[in-house]
Parts: sequence; C-alpha cells; structure tokens
Amino acid sequence: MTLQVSGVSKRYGAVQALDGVDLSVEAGEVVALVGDNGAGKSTLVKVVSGVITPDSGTLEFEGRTVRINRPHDAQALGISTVYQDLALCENLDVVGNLFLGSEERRWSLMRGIRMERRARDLLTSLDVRIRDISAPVAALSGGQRQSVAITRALLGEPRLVILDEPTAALGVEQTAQVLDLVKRLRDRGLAVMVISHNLADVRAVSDRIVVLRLGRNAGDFRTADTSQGAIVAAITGLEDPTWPQ
Amino acid sequence: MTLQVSGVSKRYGAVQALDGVDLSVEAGEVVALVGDNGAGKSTLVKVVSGVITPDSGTLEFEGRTVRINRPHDAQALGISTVYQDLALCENLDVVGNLFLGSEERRWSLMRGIRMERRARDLLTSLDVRIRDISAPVAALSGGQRQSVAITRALLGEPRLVILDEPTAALGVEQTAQVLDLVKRLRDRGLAVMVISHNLADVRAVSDRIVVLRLGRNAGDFRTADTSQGAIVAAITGLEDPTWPQ
Amino acid sequence: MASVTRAPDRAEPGAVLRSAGDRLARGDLGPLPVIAGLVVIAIVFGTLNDHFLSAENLTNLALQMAATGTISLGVIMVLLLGEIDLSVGSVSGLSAVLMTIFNVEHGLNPLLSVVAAIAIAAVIGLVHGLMFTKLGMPSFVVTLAGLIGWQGLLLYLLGKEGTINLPFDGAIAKMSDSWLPPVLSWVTAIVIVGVYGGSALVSRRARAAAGLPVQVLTWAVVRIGGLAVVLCVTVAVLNGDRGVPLTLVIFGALVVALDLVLRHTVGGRWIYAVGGNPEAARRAGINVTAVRVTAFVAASSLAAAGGILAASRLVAVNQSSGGSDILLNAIAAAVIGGTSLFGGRGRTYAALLGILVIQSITNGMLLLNVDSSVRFMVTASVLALAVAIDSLARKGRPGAAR
Amino acid sequence: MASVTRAPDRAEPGAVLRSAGDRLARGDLGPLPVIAGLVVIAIVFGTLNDHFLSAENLTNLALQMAATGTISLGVIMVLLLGEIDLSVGSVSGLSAVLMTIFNVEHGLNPLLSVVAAIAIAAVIGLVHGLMFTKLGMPSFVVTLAGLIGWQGLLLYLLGKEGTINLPFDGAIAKMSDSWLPPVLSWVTAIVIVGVYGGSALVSRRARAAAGLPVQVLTWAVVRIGGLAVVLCVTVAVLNGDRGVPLTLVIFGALVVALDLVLRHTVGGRWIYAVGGNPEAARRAGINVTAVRVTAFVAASSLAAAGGILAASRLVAVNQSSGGSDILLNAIAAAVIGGTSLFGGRGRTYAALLGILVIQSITNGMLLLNVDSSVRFMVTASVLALAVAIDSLARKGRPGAAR
Amino acid sequence: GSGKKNDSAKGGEKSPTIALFLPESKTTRYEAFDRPLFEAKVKALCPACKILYNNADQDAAKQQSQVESAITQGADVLALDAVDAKAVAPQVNHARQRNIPVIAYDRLITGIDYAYYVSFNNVRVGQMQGQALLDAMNARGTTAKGKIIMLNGAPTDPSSGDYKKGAHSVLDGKVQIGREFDTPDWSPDKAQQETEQAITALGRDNVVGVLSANDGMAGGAIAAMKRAGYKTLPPITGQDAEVGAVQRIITGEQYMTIYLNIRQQAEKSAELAVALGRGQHPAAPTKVNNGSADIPAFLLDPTAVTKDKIQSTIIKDGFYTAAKICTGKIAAACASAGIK
Ligand SMILES: Nc1ncnc2c1ncn2[C@@H]1O[C@H](COP(=O)(O)OP(=O)(O)OP(=O)(O)O)[C@@H](O)[C@H]1O
Ligand SMILES: Nc1ncnc2c1ncn2[C@@H]1O[C@H](COP(=O)(O)OP(=O)(O)OP(=O)(O)O)[C@@H](O)[C@H]1O
Ligand SMILES: O[C@@H]1[C@@H](O)[C@H](O)OC[C@H]1O
Ligand SMILES: [Mg+2]
Ligand SMILES: [Mg+2]
Repeated sequence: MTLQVSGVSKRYGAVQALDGVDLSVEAGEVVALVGDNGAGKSTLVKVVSGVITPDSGTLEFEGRTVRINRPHDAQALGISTVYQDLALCENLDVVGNLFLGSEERRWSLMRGIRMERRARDLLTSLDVRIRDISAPVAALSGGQRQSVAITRALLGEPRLVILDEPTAALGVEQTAQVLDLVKRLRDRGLAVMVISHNLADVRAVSDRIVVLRLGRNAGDFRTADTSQGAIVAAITGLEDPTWPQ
Repeated sequence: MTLQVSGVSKRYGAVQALDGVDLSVEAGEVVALVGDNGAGKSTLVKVVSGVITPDSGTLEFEGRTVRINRPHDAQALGISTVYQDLALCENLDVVGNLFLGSEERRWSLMRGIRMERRARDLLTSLDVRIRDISAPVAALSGGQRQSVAITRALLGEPRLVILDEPTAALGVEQTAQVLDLVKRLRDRGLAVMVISHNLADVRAVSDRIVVLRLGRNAGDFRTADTSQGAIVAAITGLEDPTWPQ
Repeated sequence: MASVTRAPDRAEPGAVLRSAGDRLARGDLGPLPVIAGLVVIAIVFGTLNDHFLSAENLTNLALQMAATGTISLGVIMVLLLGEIDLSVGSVSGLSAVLMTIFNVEHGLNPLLSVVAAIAIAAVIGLVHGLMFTKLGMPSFVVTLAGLIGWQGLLLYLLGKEGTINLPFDGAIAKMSDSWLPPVLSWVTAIVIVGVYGGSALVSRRARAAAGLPVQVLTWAVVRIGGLAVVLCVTVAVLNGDRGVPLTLVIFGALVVALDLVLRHTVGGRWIYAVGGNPEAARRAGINVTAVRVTAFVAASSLAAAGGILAASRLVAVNQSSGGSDILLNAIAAAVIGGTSLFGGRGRTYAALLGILVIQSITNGMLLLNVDSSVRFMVTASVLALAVAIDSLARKGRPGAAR
Repeated sequence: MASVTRAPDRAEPGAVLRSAGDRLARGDLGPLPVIAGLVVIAIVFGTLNDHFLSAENLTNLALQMAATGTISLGVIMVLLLGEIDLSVGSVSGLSAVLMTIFNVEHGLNPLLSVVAAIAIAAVIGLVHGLMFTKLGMPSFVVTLAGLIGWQGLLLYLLGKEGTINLPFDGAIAKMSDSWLPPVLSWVTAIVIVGVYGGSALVSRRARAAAGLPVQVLTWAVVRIGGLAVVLCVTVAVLNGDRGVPLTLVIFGALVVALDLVLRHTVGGRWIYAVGGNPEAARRAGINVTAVRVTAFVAASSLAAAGGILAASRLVAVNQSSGGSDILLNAIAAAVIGGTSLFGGRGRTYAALLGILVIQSITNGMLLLNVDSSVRFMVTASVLALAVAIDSLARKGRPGAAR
Repeated sequence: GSGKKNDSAKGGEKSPTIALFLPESKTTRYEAFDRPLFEAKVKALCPACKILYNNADQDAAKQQSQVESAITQGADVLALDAVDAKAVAPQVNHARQRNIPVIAYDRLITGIDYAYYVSFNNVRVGQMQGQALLDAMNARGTTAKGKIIMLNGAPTDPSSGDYKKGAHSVLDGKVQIGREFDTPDWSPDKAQQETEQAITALGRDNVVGVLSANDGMAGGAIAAMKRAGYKTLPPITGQDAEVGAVQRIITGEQYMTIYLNIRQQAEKSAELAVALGRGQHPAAPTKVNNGSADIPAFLLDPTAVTKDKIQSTIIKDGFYTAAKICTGKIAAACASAGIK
C-alpha cells in the first residue's frame, strides 16, 4: 500500500472540513477522489501533501507510519502534488516555476541552460503550447498555467502523484494528454490520486473511486463494477436504487 | 444584435493574443467560444468587459458603436462577466463579494440585512453550499468560489452575460444548475456567451459555436448542424473530413 | 440546502454560541491579544513606579494620545489600501503652522483658521493621490517627496520666527485644557452604551425578522456589558483627576465615526475591496482611482487635525512641529493595533489601541529615572514583548505572519 | 508544437531581434527610465552650477554614494521578500561604533575589528529574522523595535565620550582615501568588459549547442559595448581627478556579486520565489523560514558594512552615526531604482541607480546657495520629477502602479 | 584654492570665495541670524566676494560632503560651524592640505590646528543656565524645598553634551535633580511630555525649577506646568532668545534665556574670513588650546537675559525691535516691563 490515510479530521473554525476520513492508494493504482464542492477533497490533498496539519488521524506511506508536517516532508517521501489553486510564483518564468525547490545545480549555481532544455522537452512532450517561455507566469492563460503545474509534478521521481482537478482549465487535446499520462504513470507502477468533477473522465481513468461528502467517507467503489448513478447518489447523498448496500 | 465585435486585435509583447477577431451575439442566443489553451478566449472576454483596451477593432452594443474603456463602462451597458480567474476580494465575505460595486444602499449607507437576505436566497436558489457565509472568501473551496462568482454575475439586470469557464471547478449538480441557468437566461431574452473546454456541455447549451485558434477566428458553427469532429478539427487546426467547406 | 445556514425562528443558544466561539477558533481574536499586551505593560510599569496607574498619570496618558492617534487614523486609511503615507508628519506640522499663522498673524477666527488649514491639507492629499494614481508613482516615493517638500514649506513659512506661540487663553489652546464636566461625562457614557446596545438589539430584531441567523442574546449582552464597564472605568478614573479631556473625546469620536464609515458605508466597503484586490475591485466597476485619492485626502486631512491637536497641546508651533518620531509612531500604532501593511485588513480601533501601547510605554519610561540609552533599549523590548503576545496569539491562523 | 519556440540552428536575426524589442514592448524597460531621470538631474544641476559635472565633483559624488548604497543593498534583500527593515540605520551606526571601539579602545587590528562588527550585526539580523519567522511578528514592528533599541545600545556604548575619532592614518580611515592607480583602473575596466563579454558569448554558444534560442549577435554586442562605454567614461572622468575611489569599487563589487548570487544561485531564486508567493514557495518544499532569516541576516550585515564605510569616510563615529535620513534614503534608493515594496521584483542595480539619483540631487542641491527650506522643496520636486519619468514610462504595463 | 581670481575694482584687493557652514536648520538662529549677518558683513567689506552657504541639517556626513563641494567650487576660506566639532578634523585637514584657512565658527574644533576660533563657549552656556536657575531659586528661597527637572538636548547632538556638562558643574551638590531627560531631537512636545511625567513622578509641589537647554523645550515645559495647574511657575531656563521665549519672559512664564550676540560673532567672523582670503592674519586677543594646538581665538560671552535685561541687550543690539516682540496681548506686559 503506497498511501494509507486513517481517521483524518480537520476543522476550520465553524467548518468541520474533514471528519475521520480513511483512504488508501496502492502502487500501480489510480484512485479518483470525488465529491461535491466543499466536500473536503482539497483539504485531504493538503493533509497528505503536508500543506496543513490535520487535527487528528494517521498517515502510512509504503507501510511505515509517517509524520508529514510540511510540504518538504511529503516531497522527501516521493509525494508530488498538483494543487487546485496551482500555487505558482507569478513573478517567475515557466522554467523557474517548473524547477522551483528542485533546481538543477552544481553546488549552489543553477544550471539554467540545462533546466531550460529539460523544460522545453517536457512541455513539448505534453503538447503544452506557451508562446513566450521567458515571460513571467502572470502572463499565461488559465490553461497554460495548469499545464505548467502538471508538468511540474512530473519532474523528479515521485512515488505518488496527486492531481487536484488537473484538467479543469485544459483544452480537449491537453485533457486527453493528461488522462493518457495518468494511465502511463500507473503503468510505470506509481500510485496516482486524481480529483475531478468530470465523472466521464474519472470513470475512464480510475481503478477505484472514493467519495467524500460533507467531510466524511461516503463510498468506495471499484470503477469497473459501478454505475455512474451509484456514484452520483453517493456524492449527493440521495438514495439510488443501484447503491450497493 | 446585442454584441458585435469586429476586427479586434491585442498584442502582449511577443504574443499576438488576438488578431482581427470578429464575434457577434444576439439577444436570446447562447454563443459558445471555444479554442485551445492560449487561443485568446479570455483576452476577448476582457476586451468586451473593459478590463483591457484592444490595440484595434470596434465594438457595437445593441446597434450602437461603443467605447468600453473600463469595466464600469461595460457594466453600465449591461454586460456582466464571470472571469476565469474569478476576481474576488479574498478579504471580504461572500455577501461583500456578491454585491461589490453595486451594494444595496440608502444614501451611502449599506443595507447589510437586505443584502444578506438576498444573498442567501440567491445562493440557495442556485444550490450553492457554503457552510459559513460570514467567513472571508479566502476560506472557500475552489468550487464555492466559482459559485460565488457566478451568482455575482446574475445580480442586477444584465443584457449580456459572459461566463469564462464557469463550471471548471463545479460539482456535477452545480454544473447542471449552471447549464440550466444559461438556458433560462437565454429564454428570458438575454444574450449569453459561454467559454468552456467541455464540448459536451457546449453542445448541450449553445446555439452557435465560435472557434478561436492562435488569436484568430477559426470557425463559426450552428451547433445543431455541426458534428463534434468538425469543432475539434477547427480547434486544433487539423483537417477533418466533416469540415463544412 | 441543508448546509446553508438558515435563520432559526428563535435563536438556538447552542448553534449561535458556537458562532462567537468560532470567531475565536478561526484565530480572529480581535483586539484581545493587544489588550493582553497592554495589561502586561500596565503590570510592568505599575510595579516599577507607583504613579503609573494613578488617576493623574492616566489623565496624562489620555492627553498624550490624541494628536498622534489622530494622525494614525489617517495612516490607517492608506494602509487599508496596501499603500503608505510618509508625509503625514510633515503635513501635520505644516497644517499646524498654517493654522497658527492664520490665527495669530492674520487674526483669523480660530475655527476658520482650523478649517482653512485642514482644507489646505486636503488639497495636499489630493496632490499625493493624483501623483500616485495618475502618474503611477509608488506611494512610497510620492509621500517621501511630500515628507521632504512640505517640511521645506513649513520652514519657509516659519522663516525667521522659529516659534510662534498660540495665545494661552485662546480657543485653540483651550481645546487641550477643556474637560467634560463629570455629569456630562457620565451622561455621554450612558448615551453611548445606550445607543450601542439599542442598535445591537434593533439590528438583532431586524435580522430575525428577515429570517437571518442572530447572535445568542447572552453574547450581545456580554458585549454591551463589556463596553459599559470599559467606559465607566475610564470615566471614573479620569474624573478622579481633572476629568475627561476634550481632546480624548475628539479622538474617540473620530475613531468611532470612521469605524462606522468604514464598515457601514459603500465607500468604506470599497476601501477594503481595493485593499484586498484592486483588480477585482476595478472589475466590479468601482472607481479605484477615486477610492485611492479619497484615502490620501483623508490621510492628509486627519494628519492636519492631529497636527492642530498637537499645536493646541504645546500652545505653539515651531520648526520641529510634525517632526521627530511622529511619523514612525503613527504608522507603528496602526500596525501594532492590527492593521496589515499589505492592505484590506484593519479597523480604526487599531489607532486607539496602538497609540495606547506606544504612549503607555513612553509614559511609563519617562516616570522611571533612567538614562536615555537605557530608555531606548527598554522601550524597544517592551514594544517587542507587547507585540509578540499579539503575534503568538494570531499564529497558526490562515494567512498569519504578515 | 508549432508555437513552442524551438532553437534554430543558426540565429535568425528577425526572430530574435524581436525578443529584445519584445522586452521593451512588454514594458520591461529595465533601468532606462531611471537613467532618463538621471539625465534630467544632470541637465538641471549642470545648468544651475558649473561645478556639478566637473571631475572633482563627480568624484565627490562617487565617494558620497558608497555607504548608503551598501545599506540600500541590504534593504533590497528584505524588500524582495515583501518585508521591511527599519533597523538598518541603527544597526549600521551600532556596528560602526563597535568596530571603532574594538579598533581604537581595545587596539584590535582593523580587519578583525571590521569582521567582528559585521559578525555581531549578522547575529542581530538573525534575531530579527527569528522574531519575524518564529514569533510571527510583523517585520515592521520587529525592526522598529530594532531601530529604537540598537540606537539605545549605541548611545550606551558611546557613553559620555560622544564622539570617537578613528586614527587618521589607520587602515580604516585610509580605506576612504584610497584610489585605484590609473593603470589598475583601466586594467580592471578591461577585465570586467572582457569577462562579461566572454561569458555572454560562452553562454550563447552553450545555448545554441543545447538547441535553445539565442539572442541575435548584434544585440549582445550592443550590450557589451554599452557596458564598455559606461565603464570607460566613469574611469576616465574619475582619473581626471583623484582616481577611482576604493570605496566605489567595494560598493560596485558588492552590487555585482549580489546580483550574480540573486540571479544564478539557488538561494537567490528562492528569495524571489518567497517574495512572489510564499505559500507556493513553501509548497515547493523551500524552507521559507531559512530564506527569510537569511535575508534579514544579509540586511543587517550589509548595514554594518555600510556603517563601517560611513565611519571610514567621516573618520569618526558619534551619537548620530546611522541616524538622520540614512534609513529613509536607503529604502528610497531601492524603491527609486525599481525594487517593489510588495516583494519578488527588483535587482541589486536598484541600489546603485537609486542612490545615484538621491545623491546627485543632494550633491547638486548642496552646490546651490539657498536656504534649507528652499533646498528641501527643490529636493522634493526633483525627486518627484525623476521618479515620475520612470513611472510614466512603466505605466500601462501589466501590474503597474505598484 | 583659486585665490588669484577676480580682483575687485577698488584697491586691487582680492575678492576671495568664502564658504560658510552651519550645522542645522531646525533652530531659528542659523538661517535667521548667523547667515544673513555674516553675508551682509562680507558684502559690506568686499562687495565682489562670493559666498557659498551650506546647512548640514544636523548630519555630520552631509557636512563632510558640503566641505568637499565647497572646495570643489574653489572656496578660499572656510567658516565652519561643525555638526560634530570633534569629528570634523579630517575635513579641516583636507582644507589645510590645499592651503585653505579655516575658522572654527561657534564650536571649537578639536584635534587639529587651524586659523581662528570665534565663539561663545557651549560649556559656558550650560553654566550660565545653571547659575541663573540657582540664583532664581535662591531668591525665592525654594532651593532646598524641592527638586528640579533637567531637560537636556538631543542625545544624538554633540553640543548638548557641552550644555549638560556646564549645567551640572554649577548645579551638582547644590540642588536635588529630581528627573533628568535627554530629549530626542530637541523636540518641544517631547519636553512637554517629559515634564508632565516628571511632575507626576515627583509630585506637583516638589518641583521648584526647570533647567531647559533651549527655548523650544522651555515652551513645552511651560505648557505642561500651566496645564498641571501651577499658579506661579517655578523658574525655567532657555537658550536662543527666540521671539516666543522673549515674550514668555516678559509675561513671566519663562525665567531667562541665553542670548548670544550673534551679530558680533557673525561680523567678527566675516571680517576674519575676508582678511584671511586676502592673505592677512589679524591678531587675536587670546588663544584657546584645543588639545592639539593653541588656536587664536575671539571669545564672546553668552548673555543670560532675564526680564530686566531685555531692553539693554536684545533690543539695544537690534536683535529684535520692541514692535516685533510686543505684539497683541504682550504689549501691556512690555509696557510694565519698560520695553520700548
Ligand atoms: N497579461 C498578459 N501578458 C502577456 N501575455 C498574455 C497576458 N494575458 C494573456 N497573454 C497571452 O495571450 C495568449 C492568450 O491568452 P488567453 O488568456 O486569452 O487564452 P485563453 O484562450 O483564455 O486560454 P485558456 O483556455 O487556457 O484560458 C496566451 O498566449 C497568453 O500567454
Ligand atoms: N483555509 C480555510 N479556512 C476556513 N475554511 C476552509 C479553508 N479551506 C477550506 N475551508 C472549508 O472547508 C470545506 C472543504 O473545503 P475543500 O477545499 O476541501 O473542498 P473541496 O472538496 O476541494 O471542494 P471543491 O470541489 O469546490 O474544490 C469548505 O466548506 C471550505 O469552505
Ligand atoms: O542652540 C541650540 C543648538 O546649539 C543645538 O545644536 O540645537 C538646539 C539649539 O537650541
Ligand atoms: Mg477543491
Ligand atoms: Mg482563458
């Protein structure tokens, strides 16, 4: 089991964003995390990535109980995340953002040419179209930014890739590319967690679907065995005849 | 004709974001604007909404040539916009953001109770779920923010509603609600312009589809008469057998 | 639907008590940590010197706050936009000099002199605002030029005189030596509590009538009671010496009035909006330029008011009017009181609380018999300590450390 | 695919000339508008006084820049994070006093005295940084406490002495009275141009080899030529008087070295990242606390270096060392040079250009025979004018007006 | 130096360039009196002489730049009122290397040899303030009945140390100093607050005198005491003879001020400067040892001005006219004090 989340809770003032949530992802598996707006999906992602510390609950990674107190800890474990709010430095250019925190270097000196070469290759391989790569990210379109954020997550050697609504702003082709990429990551034996509101995409790409509702677990389905109706029912909390009781 | 855009161009440094673009939207019509990432869709929206001034081109609104130099001008004409980057004030609460710039007031005094009442009613009618309405918008989930931005655009008496990727972060139900809303706006005789990468949604809701590619017009289709393949071909620029020459 | 908070027909105590606790849980401790800092200061100096907590000294403190506090109010207007005004000190001095020249040298009536000086300051603020918005110069540079240039004008106007004394028994000097009669001070306190309580209850009613959630009654009562206690203690203490000083009343009234403007008028809302996200405000159709210019005009006008209070207190103006550390203290008061330098967050009470912190430290230090070098070091330490309490309390709250 | 810029095997002049023009089109005029401001200043004062553009006076100008310029460099480190350091003046004064006490009173060798003083300043910066990051206090308040407290310590250390003179012929004083021999200055200039040109060409080759787009050759040549002209003119003018002052060389070397650090090392990149979006930097695994603390340490250390340069120039320290308008000038230089107060944008050349603007105005004003009041007003006007040119040139560029 | 330029028409005498350096602009005396009096005298003696005027805004580094500028501009004589009289030696040395004579104006420059010293003695100013205060308290019989408050100048201003030293040399052991403050920036409103706090700490009835180092701060102290309800104010000292202070002395609020006969000082210095510029070296009545050399000196005595001396000093010297002082409500008090 690559990741095992148990009983995680997180409260923001009046709002119990997560309430004893469990979740697991295996190597070579794509788990989709779905749920209504405000269900707590992004909060869970942030817990796993070390962006916030949960009020309670435990995390296991590759069999060992781990404490993830800051993003750095998650990265050290091999957890690589695309955040819903992208988290780019708008004042830096594309290359700067792609390699942020893991710059290619010799001693402390950055190897700019090498980074730019790798960046261009990666962007090309993902079919990302950015006309002026040296402009600050502030100048990019919504989809271009998302592409940069996704590309970023693939640098290094991640063991678990988390994508929070990766295709929300992407065009048709890029979306297909990303879904294809997710499958390729799984085939390389990585664990992948995807959040999306697009149930068609989710069904196309995931092995398992985990549903959150109002901060709690509301279902865990094998994608192959489950109808769309059942998932929608779990998301909305309305009874559905096909719900597997 | 509610809106007629002719020959609009806009250049950002190295990037010709728009290059002589034409577009029209009629009252009671939903026009979908589609195109690859970076095609110039959001830039066109910003031109029409007065956020940026184009380098050249003319705008006609309800038959008259107009100059839209700032957002205020667009609003005065009855153009209401949901921006892709949402443009909310994170330090204000939901009510504050909803009514921003068009606060209910008596003289200069804000009528807080009235605004809160209307806000709650509107949010409820759109099925938006926000657990703590008095928290600053910084505390909302991605989808919740998008819901706030959409709700905002429906206040007042718009003549043209522009939605730039309105459902990107929305859940299944909310997406359906928004699509339904778009239809209701059209039925009330408003002009609506929608930008989306979700071609299924686009086809479900639009009367006409306008395609941009690399900042230029690349097709204008009646939705009912056109296949998905033709649209994809126009977006990507690859030949497609079903292209209506 | 279920999760949209609907108003219960009657307030459910449980649910709504939560909303008060929630605020605290959200890290929104409001002024509590600064007040804790003030308590620490009171204990430190109260222990070191018997006189610190005497009625006489607390009256001194009240007198010492008004001028810089008023200037700090103006600084807050600009800080709320995420901008800065370095010229407030010079503008306060210049306005005081103008007022004095009008009054003393040209024999203009005191009220007119004051009004004219503030009007000129407003024009100065207008110039700053236009240079910032229309020429796009950083507010730091615009107001730095103001800091230097208006001081030059002050020196020029004072010319050979150096100092100009105000008549000791004139209206302007009297302003700093007027005290509310005890009865009036009690009546005022009662009226304030009454209006506050009344409006709280009225709005509570209105919310309930509109079907909106309301605070639990006990919480409202606690707040009204808290205000009553603070006001009564203040009035009682000050009446134990010379009474409630008029300048304190003026400053307090400005704080309250501006707070109401900021929170309940459209203009105030726009200031917060522009400070939070100017581009979003612009897209919402707000005239961002007008809002910014207004804030600079307010800052200069309040600086003028503060300068006039200072002149009234000193009964004179001179070349160092508005100089020394007035600027730094005015900004520091705003920041210590919880105004963000990054815009969009803060209330006018910051000026009141912040200047209280600063002036209590100064006041307390002057009671002690120490060298100026030691005084500086202790001042710095107590300042750091008082703010550290605040900062630690706020830590862990989203968006902290700024 | 088609739109991703691929490197042509040979540079296509058309395509790449565009990229230089594009920068300009993007509003990224770099230092050009500030330089235009400097030209205006040169014309104004050159017309008003014959001596302004004399070799002797330009040498004076060079001497006057180094100390505050170095302090301004430190300020830039902190401004890049979107924070502020108000303590740099006091820290510079305190360090100079410490250095002098070590050297004069304890007979420590000059170099060790300097090193020890800078080391103590670094510890002070560490304290500021930790109070900011660990206690979460606003940097404004932390460094305001520093401004007051370190000045207290300075006064305490100077005690009744007041002024301590440095030995006139000691190494520290000599530093401000040393001049590069003409030959050496020319050799240095040539070496700098050579290294700059060489590395530009080498990196151009390397980019081409890696298949990355390269600048058109003429553009590279223009830049190298521009540098050569600026350096040669400077060296020729200064050699026309006493020569190139050592302190200018020290300051210039610091500017260049820090620019290289900021742009080519990982640490520099992280400073920009934290300044641009601290949360994004944190999520990228960057140790934001360490970056911030480092910046405060750098600010205090550079302040110390600047203070020592000032002491060397004055050949003494006294109670007002590090006081007066040093703080404001150091911040203003950074801002005038184009450093954003909001973080993430600026280069070390801002310190050089900004202090040139400020010192030319001060220097030029001192040549004129006017009353202080007039001097202040003219200074403010020229400052505003010089920056207005810059601001107007930048206007219309995305994210302007900040 | 470029002493050999333009010869004036009459007498073929040289017309040197004379540079005057004053330390700050926040006190009235420098730009209101020193500068115009000095310039007028130079012009009278030598109409073709050029004068370079500099004010250092209390910043030693700025003064250093100003000296450099003046030398750049070809100054032939420097009259230097130092911001920091101890630290200015290198600039004097710089001038000396170029054979430019230096006059120490107002403040004694130490550590180096130079042409002349023309001044009032700062330490003496402090002594006179202390003595005047002591005399007044003795006259009222309050010396032993309470304590005094001492308001010193800015801790960052080297000359406040001199005033302080002088005052202490007179007062120590004779009166009890209840509270003593260094007042940042000589700020009157800070002095006011200091006085308020001292009154609170000592008790209203225990304050029998205030030694204020200058008039501005005396104004602050007076405001504080009047507001604290003193029916009769204890004696309060000052310095600078500002109009406002003279008025307060006439109305009895302030006890005394130190009047420096700036005219005498400025004119003497102007004469010396012109002479030095023409290569002459007039003899000086005395010499002052500054630690490194005996400097030819013209020492002027500061004058303590109490109400009874206003007419015979300030008015008589034409420092102010009676009309300038006796405005509005002061007129009556002037009349009864015999000022006209
Ligand atoms: N402020 C800006 N400065 C410079 N370039 C910009 C700016 N805004 C947009 N661009 C460029 O203009 C082009 C068009 O951008 P635009 O945002 O209109 O694309 P879009 O069609 O909305 O794409 P998406 O589907 O990804 O949102 C892009 O190449 C983008 O990089
Ligand atoms: N920083 C915060 N402070 C306070 N409340 C927060 C904060 N972040 C999230 N919340 C609240 O926690 C709940 C869960 O938010 P979360 O972002 O995890 O939702 P989500 O499932 O990702 O929704 P979406 O699909 O809209 O992105 C929401 O009600 C939100 O308002
Ligand atoms: O005369 C005083 C002067 O010597 C000092 O430097 O500044 C204050 C003045 O009052
Ligand atoms: Mg989310
Ligand atoms: Mg877009």
